[in-house]
Formats: sequence, C-alpha cells, structure tokens
Amino acid sequence: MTSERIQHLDRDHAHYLLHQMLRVRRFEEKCAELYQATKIRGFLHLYIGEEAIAVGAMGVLEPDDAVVATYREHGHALVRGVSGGSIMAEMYGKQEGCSRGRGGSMHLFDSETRFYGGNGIVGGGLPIAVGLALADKLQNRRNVTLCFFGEGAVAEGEFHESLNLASLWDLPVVFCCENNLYAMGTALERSESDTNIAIKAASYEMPAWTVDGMNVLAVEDAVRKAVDATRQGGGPHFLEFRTYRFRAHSMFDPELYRDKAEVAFWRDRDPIKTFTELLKEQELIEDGELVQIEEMVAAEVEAAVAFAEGGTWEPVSELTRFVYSDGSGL
Amino acid sequence: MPVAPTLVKTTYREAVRAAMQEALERDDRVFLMGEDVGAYGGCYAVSLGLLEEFGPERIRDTPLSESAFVGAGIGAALAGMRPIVEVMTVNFSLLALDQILNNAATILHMSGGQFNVPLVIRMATGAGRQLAAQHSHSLEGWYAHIPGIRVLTPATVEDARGMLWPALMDPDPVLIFENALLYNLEGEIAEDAGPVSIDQAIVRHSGTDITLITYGGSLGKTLQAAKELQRDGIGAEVIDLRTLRPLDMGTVLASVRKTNRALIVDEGWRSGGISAEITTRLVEEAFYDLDAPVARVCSEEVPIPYAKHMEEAAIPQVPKIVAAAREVMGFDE
Amino acid sequence: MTENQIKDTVFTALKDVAPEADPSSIDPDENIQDELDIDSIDYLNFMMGLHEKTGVDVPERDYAKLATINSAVSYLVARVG
Amino acid sequence: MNDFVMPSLGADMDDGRLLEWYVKPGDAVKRGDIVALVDTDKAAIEIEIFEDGVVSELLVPEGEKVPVGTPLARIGGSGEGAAGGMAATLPETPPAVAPETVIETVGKPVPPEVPVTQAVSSVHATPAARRHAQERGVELSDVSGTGRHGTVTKADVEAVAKELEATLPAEPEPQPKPSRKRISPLARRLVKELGLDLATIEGTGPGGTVTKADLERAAVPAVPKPEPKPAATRVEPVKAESSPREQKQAAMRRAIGAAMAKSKREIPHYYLSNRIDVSRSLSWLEEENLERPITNRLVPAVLLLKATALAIREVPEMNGFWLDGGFKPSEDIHLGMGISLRGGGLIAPAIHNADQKDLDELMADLRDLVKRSRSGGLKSSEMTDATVTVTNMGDLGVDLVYGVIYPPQVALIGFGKITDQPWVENGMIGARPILTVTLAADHRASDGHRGGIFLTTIAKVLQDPEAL
Repeated sequence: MTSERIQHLDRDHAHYLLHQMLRVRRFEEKCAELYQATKIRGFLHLYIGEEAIAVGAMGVLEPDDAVVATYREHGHALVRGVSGGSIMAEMYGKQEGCSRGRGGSMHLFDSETRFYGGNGIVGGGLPIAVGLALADKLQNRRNVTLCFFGEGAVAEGEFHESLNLASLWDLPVVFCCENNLYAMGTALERSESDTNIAIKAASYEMPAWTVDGMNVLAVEDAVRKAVDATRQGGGPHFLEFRTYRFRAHSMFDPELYRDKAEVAFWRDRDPIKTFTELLKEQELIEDGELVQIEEMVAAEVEAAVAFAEGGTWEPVSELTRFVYSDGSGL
Repeated sequence: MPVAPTLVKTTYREAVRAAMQEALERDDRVFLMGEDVGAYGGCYAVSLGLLEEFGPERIRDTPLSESAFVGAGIGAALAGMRPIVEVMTVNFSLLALDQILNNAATILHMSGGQFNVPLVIRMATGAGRQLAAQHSHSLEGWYAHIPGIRVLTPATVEDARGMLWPALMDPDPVLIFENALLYNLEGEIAEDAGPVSIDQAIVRHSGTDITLITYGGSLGKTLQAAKELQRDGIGAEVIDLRTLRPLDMGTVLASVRKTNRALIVDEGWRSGGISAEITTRLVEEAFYDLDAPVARVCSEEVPIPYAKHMEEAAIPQVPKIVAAAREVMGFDE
Repeated sequence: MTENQIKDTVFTALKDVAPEADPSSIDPDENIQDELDIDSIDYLNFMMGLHEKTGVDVPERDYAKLATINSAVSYLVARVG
Repeated sequence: MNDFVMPSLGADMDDGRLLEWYVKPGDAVKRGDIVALVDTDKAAIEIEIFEDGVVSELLVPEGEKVPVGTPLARIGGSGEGAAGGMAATLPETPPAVAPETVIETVGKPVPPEVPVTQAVSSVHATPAARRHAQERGVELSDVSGTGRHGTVTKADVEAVAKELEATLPAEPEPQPKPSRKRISPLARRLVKELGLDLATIEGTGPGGTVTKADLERAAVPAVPKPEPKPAATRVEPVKAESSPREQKQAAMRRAIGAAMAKSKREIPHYYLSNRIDVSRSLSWLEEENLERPITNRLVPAVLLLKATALAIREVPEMNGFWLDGGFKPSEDIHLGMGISLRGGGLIAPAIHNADQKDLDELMADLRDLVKRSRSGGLKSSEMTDATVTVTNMGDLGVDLVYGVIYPPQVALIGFGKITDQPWVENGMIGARPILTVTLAADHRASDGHRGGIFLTTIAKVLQDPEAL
C-alpha cells in the first residue's frame, strides 16, 4: 500500500470500509453459532478472513452492474446491499428470505441489486457472467459484470471456456478469483501445474493482476482500475486476490490438510485487524468510534436474527411455484 | 367464402431456418449462437445464409465450449435477451449438462421467482445415419426428466416452422430436439404458417382399435405402421406427443379410453425412458380402461452400432411396430 | 311329516345357512350355534328356513327350545300337522 | 449460568464423542475460544464457544458420546473482561438452544455417569434386516449385531428367527399364490359395474384373459362396443384354474395379517369403553318382534348399528379415512360390518348410508350381507366402501372387543355380549342386560374427548329405541 494512497484516505470512507468488513465478520460469526444451534442447516461456507475482497470490490460498482458469486457469498450479498435480515431469513429457510427459502446459504439471489446468485457448482457461475456481459454489450448498456469464484474453479473447464469466450467477444466482465489457497482441502500446488493464476488468465489476452486480498485498500484500487477500464470498453479484466479463509471449508471440516502455524500466520494478517491498526496509527479513527461501529453492527446482526426468527414458513402448497414462470408444475 | 391458404413446398430444414429468420426479424433481442452456425452455415445447413442477412453480432460462431456458450445463453437470457443457442447435437449437450440442469432449470426456483431464463436451446438428435455410439443418442426423454425446462420434439414441417416463436416467447428455458433424419423431410405448409402449440399432443391418424404413441423421428415410421395395420383391419390411432415436457396426457388418455390399447414407439432406450413414464401414467390414470398390457417399441439396450444392418436392428422400425401392435391386439404371429 | 322328514328338513335348513358344514356329523344334543359357529343372523335365517319348509312360526321367546338338533326336531314334531 | 451444549456440525450429525476438554472448571472463556475436541462420524473437530464466561462445571467426561444438544458444561457469568475491543462490545449471547427434535427424543439432559450411548441409541440395523425381522416376527432388540459397528444384518435376524422356530411349533408351509382368473382391467371394471358373474364368462383373449369382447359375447346388452375386434375371432379359450378353498383362506389370512400389521404399525390407537343398559332396547325389540312374522323380525344388532350410525352423525371424526397424512372425513356413513367366515377369515362389507335407513331396511341389508358373505357373492365395492367398521362379537360370548382399526379408516366400534349384570340406578341395585361397547379410534383423527361423546351418544340413543 503506497503511502500516497493512505494520505488520500478519506476519514468517512475509511470508516465505511471498516464498517462493511465488520458487518460481514460479525454476521458470519453469528451464522456459525446459529448453525451449531441447528437454526441454520445445509452447507454453510464462511467467508471470515476474506472480507476485504467483497468490501473493496462492491464499493466500486454502479447500481446497474451485475454480480455473480459462489457458495461462499454471504459477504458479497451483504455488502452489495442485500439486507442482512433477508439473508439470515434465507438461511433459516423462511419465505422472507432473499430467495424465499428456496436457496439457502449457497443460493442468495436479489434482483434489486442484480445479484445473480451464489452458485453451488464450482465454476458454474462463470459462463453465466459471460452471458450477462454479452447481453449488456449487445444492448449497448455500460454495465459491468463482476464474477467471483475461488481458485478451485481454475481447474474446471468452464474457467477456460469462459475466459476465452469473454476475451474473444471483448465482453465487459471482471473476473475476480479469490485465491484462498485451498479447494476444500486440496492445496493449490497439489491441483495446479502452474500456481500463478493471473498468468493463466493473461494467456487469454486480458489484463490480469495479482492483488493482496487481505488489504481492503489494495483490493479497492485494483477493482476500480479493472472496472473502469472494462466499462470504457477495455474488455474483460482478471484479478487474482491472494487471501485466506480463517475458518474451516464448511462447518463439518476437521482441517486436517493445513497446519495451525499456517492459519496463525494468516490470522496475523487479518484484514480487519490490520486495517483497524492502520486507521488508529493514522489517527483516522478513535476508540469511541470503533465501539460505535461495533454497536451498530451488533444491532444489525441482532435485528437480522430477529427478522429471521420472526419469519414464516412458506406453505407447502406453494412447493411447485417457480418451477415455471406461470406457476405450473408442467 | 374462406380462401384456402396457399400451400408451399418446403423441407424441415428450411422450415427451421424460416422460423429463425422470422424471429430475428421480429425481435431485436433474439440472436443465434453455436458452433459453426455462421460462416459454415450450420452443421446441418439450417442457418445457411443467416450470417449474411443478420451479421456476426446476431449470428455468433462460438468456440467448441458447450458449457460456456450454453451458460452464456443463460446469462444473456437473464439479462433480457432471447437467445437461440444451437448445440450441434444432443451428444455434445452433455458437455453443457451442468449449465442446463444446475442453472437453466433451477435459477427461477432457487431465486424464489426473481430470475427467469427465457432461453431456447436447439439440438439435433437421433440415430440412423451410421454414426455409431457417440453420435446417435436420443436423450430427449432424459431431458424431459428435469422440472424447470420444456422439451419440444417437432416431427413435422409445420411444427418445425411453428414451435420456435412460442418457445422464444416462453419465459422459461425450452429445449427443441430436431431429429437429424427429418431435416430433409419434405412437406407442404401454408405460406403464412404461424405458431403452433407447444404443450399439446396431436392425433396424426385416427383409429379405434389401438393407440400408437410416438414423437419426433419415429412419427413417420409409426404412421407407416398404422397403414399396414389398416390392411389387417386394425384401426390404429397415432398420437404425436410433440412435447415431452409437459406431457399432454389428456390427448393420450382420451385416445386410449377409446381404443383400450396402447403401444409406445420411442427411439430412446427402454429402461427409465419417456416410454416408461407414459406407461406408468397410463397405468395410473387409465388402468381400468385397458384391455391389454401397455406395450413398447424402443431402441435396443445397446450403444448404437455402426454397421447398417446392426443399427437398423437397434432402433424402432416399421415391422417391429406392426408386430408389437398385432401382439397387443391378441394376434400370435 | 315324519320325524325323519323333519330331521332332514332341519339339516337342510342348517345347510342353507352353513353350507360348508355337515349337520349330520354333529352331536344332536349339543348347542347348534356353538357347534356350527353361527351367529344370530344365521340363526334367524335358520328359523326362517324352518318356517318356509314346515310352516311353523317360531316366536322369539321359543328360540331356546330349538337350541339342539334333537330339541328342534321334537319342537317341530309337536307343531307340524 | 448457561449450558454449553454439544453443537450440530451438520444435518447428518446426531451425536458426538467428547474426546478432550481444553478447559477446566474455573477457566475463563470468551466467545470464539476452542474449548473441546469432539469426535464425529466424520472426524475429530475442535469446537468453539459462543459466549464469554467462566467454566463452572464440566458435565460430560472425556470419552463419552452424547447426542447433539446435550449440555456439555455450565458456563457462569463473565467474571473476567475477556477480550478487549470488538468482542467485548458484543451483546450478550443468548443461551445456545438445543434443537427441539433432540429434546423430544432425548428427554432431560443425561447425567454424566450414565452411559448415554446405550440409553438413547436405538438398534442399528440394515434395511433388509428390519424388513426381515418384521416378516419373521423377530424383535430387533433381541438380536445382537455382527455387522460393522454392531449393525444388525439380515443374517443375524435369520439366526434368531431359526432359534425361535426351533422352540415353536412349525408353521405350515406357505401356500402357493392361488391362481387368479386373468381379466383385463377394463373387463374387470365392466363386470363389476354391470354386476356380472365373472365365473360364468369365458376368456378368449391371450392366455384365457377375459376382455371386453368376451363380455359382449356373453350377450350383455349394456356393454357398448359396436364393431367386433379381430382378436375376438381366433383365440382358443383357456379355462382358469379353480383355486382350492384352503389356498383362498391362506391368502385371506395373509391379507388380513398385512392390513392389521399396517394398522398396528401406523395407527396410534386409543381405546374407550362404555357399559350400556340395553333393557329398554331389548324389551322394545321383544314387543316389536312379537307382532312381526318371522320373516320380518329384527335382531338386536340392527339397533346397535342404527345407534352407531346416528352417533357418527354427531361425532363425524369417527367416519372417514386417514390418507396422505391427513384425515378425510366422509359425508356418507357406510358401516363396515365385521363378519367372520366359518373356517377362518374375516370380512367387513359395507351397509351403505346406514344412518338414512330404517330398521327394516338395515335388517334386510344385514341378512343379505351375511348370507352373501358366507356364499361368496359380495361385490368388491361393498368390500371397499366402508367408512367405519362395526364388529359385533356378542354372539360368540365375547364381553369386550379390543378393536384393531381397518386402515385407512379411523375407528372401529365393537359390541360385546349382552349379559345380565348387577346395575345400580338411583341408589338401587338390580339385574339388567348390559352390553359393553368399545371404541378403537385413530388418535391422529380424534381424541378421547370426542370418542367419549361418541360412545355416550350410542348409549343415549339406545335408551330411546322407538326413535331409531
């Protein structure tokens, strides 16, 4: 992070970034608790440790831009503007959830914010992002599609097919690879012949950078550059964020594949901790303000849980709704 | 006095092309993409000339990446376009199965009704051209297993011409299976032939003794079989399902309630196929109207072989249909 | 009607309500209902059968007098002309 | 003071073994701390706590396996300011809640010294073993499993079944399935609709199958079918084999067994009984029968049937079917009349709309049903139409019926023998003819309160026989 960047850091914006990261962190900590209390079921993949990426990226987007995410997408949805209550209700399986309880943790959708879902299939979202961008291009709209996926997707054919197609057709899509080093339990060097993902992307003739995903300012800068260039007609861009998830892959993961020293090393680089320290050092935040932010976040999480608890179960009679648009079961 | 419509001679191939041409003219949101649909003119020459007429933006050649371009079709549909994605043949559609099954068919439901996918995927299907096991699949019944998509199997020139537009206007994903042997089929249609239903079966030949239920590439053979049965005094009613999902059981049941006998002709494999589904529904809904067990003529349970005589033996043929129908009627040959 | 004819009539009436049974094989002094496992409806049908064949209308209070084959025969013998 | 409970780490996790405590009583803990190592079916996983406080007591010792939701430790109020900064500002976490489902099945928290695994775990058995056990009448809990993790396998069940067999008189060999007359579904329907006698119709279809054409040939004018089918002309008739009576009975035994096993397995029965003074009914009946020729006489059962039908009008929850997880009440009251067949077996044909019939009509129906039951002339609709079943076992000398409901019906009413018994009324004792009526009802469709009203209504109606 350049000192120049820090010098230009606006106090309000700094608070915004910290606030957003804490929202994601606290929200997900609550999710873990509720999962163990069996309020939330199914798969629950936590984003804790990777918050800087969603927070740094979403702030750059315009309202009409589109987002495609993965099954580790609570943070993306929350920062993109999907309400915590509707996300929590979705995880509870309540009909007030952002997908009416049809999707759960892995499938958050929101048409208001053009949030095209968490996708449960690794690599499954990339072709859709290409298509969204194709539609925007064909209709001469200046929107950009941001497509998130993990480094595990790089091994899938859809990664290569999609990058190729996007580049070939010069589509306004920014690929955001969240490289947290493990595809479930498989370390990157155990699955890729070349672990430099940005290099792979560059071979498809698109600008590709590697970014420190634990630094929210670095993320923000990189995404802004990529999105601006893409919006100007510069074609697809690729960003590889180096990051780390602090928690297990999912709740039922004994973490046999990585050692504690490695986790501790990365925890030391906790994007929230380091950013808070930076702000204190630069006198951009006071302890009282920090407490205030935490209180705001706690209240929001509490309200989200209350909203989910107060939600209702969709009547089973609606089971076959939304299989077809006319409501029929065919 | 009503004026009889002017009939024009055409082929199945030309009918599909005319349908696409019309759609591209009528609606800016429509575009065609797929492997070799542009410069080559389509593997089966279905889109020949369209590139010249509509340009590369709307007639898009894709790389050989079924998953990406079918997925891109889904994305484009989500964002307001009305794509026609041509997957060269059903055999290659398996490379896009994840996109079709996990995305196209589920997004409406998974999003709680927020996002629909108005996408049309066309593909050639069927055996009969000595292309051996990897190029001879009939998997349309397989796709009909999936809730969330619609499966059409036009068997006539009229349907080839008339099904595309309503499919494009349907808010949900529609798969159109064109039996490759039909592309050269000739027929006459009204010069101004318009859209046809995409959820109703149709009686192609009336009869009172037995109902022959079929679709797609087997329709012609079944009609031929009906003619031969007629010579034996057996009146066979032939139903063209036209769509495999939804299955128009109303039409099928009405016929079976009349004839009390049913035979299904399906180029798909027997085990777990659409013929099994139809049989089950007949048992569920018309058990007491049956005067004989429901019978089936399906493909033999083998990968389709290359040698001509072996391939012919593997898929439904007129004599097999006639024999099966006679057996149902109580003849012991 | 001779006593034997009456006995045959009783057997026939019993066979009508219990076709699978062989009345001639049961102890003529045992309770018919128990022996042939017949219920009140069967018993009523038995009475109706006797009525039809002999013309004797057995009042309900006399049912007990026709509990066994022998008692039924003597009851009827006394009443059939 | 809150409980720290065994967490659920996945929908497929039912219990966990506490391998190791990382804390001891007196230790301060804060939200997010790893406090124990738990072994699940998948792997050992470190578990965290979601509140701040001090461990006051460990409730489950190391090595023990407990269900999800079981309290593992008690956590006292936050004695020490645990973490500074962010964590400290969090609102107090509500006590972790054990899932309702677990509470229901597990009951109270189990004290640590009890070997919990045995107390709560049911028998592990393979699906085949379960089915086999049911078929062979073996209690699974009597079988010791030799499969993986002590799972009971089919072979284990078979071994126990063989032992049991050795101690019990040998069962008769299962009879081969009686041959069934081949008849097309359509013809079967028409035979029923037209009330034809299937035995008199010769099948000329393949394998001697009776088809609609055969019915037409049997000169039944009601069968609409103008043009004859070619099939009709050339198939040799094949006679269906007649089935021996024993086979028929064995088949019936099996059918009854299957229905009753299903009933006992699926229907939560509750039972109620009432003793009823039937002196008024009986004396009225005696008077009535005096005036009637023998052909018109009534039996007491008719009064009971009518009384039952009228009581059902008052308490409709007894009448109908439990289908697809819900009670479907029936508007019509079709009383299934339990009729035993001599030589074994039981059927329950229906008297239709019993509540709308007078006593003479009911009597006629009853006589007709009994007669045809015995001779085998019942229509299948009569066998399947009943909306509730009545069984009168008084003729056999039975005092009290403990009924088994015939699924999918929801109630069975049983009448016992009418006997003279001491009866107290207005403080005076006398001998009265007493009948015990019992109700076996499906607790999913009704409860004892309504059942009680139902029986009381029968008793009340029987006190006023003129009105029946």
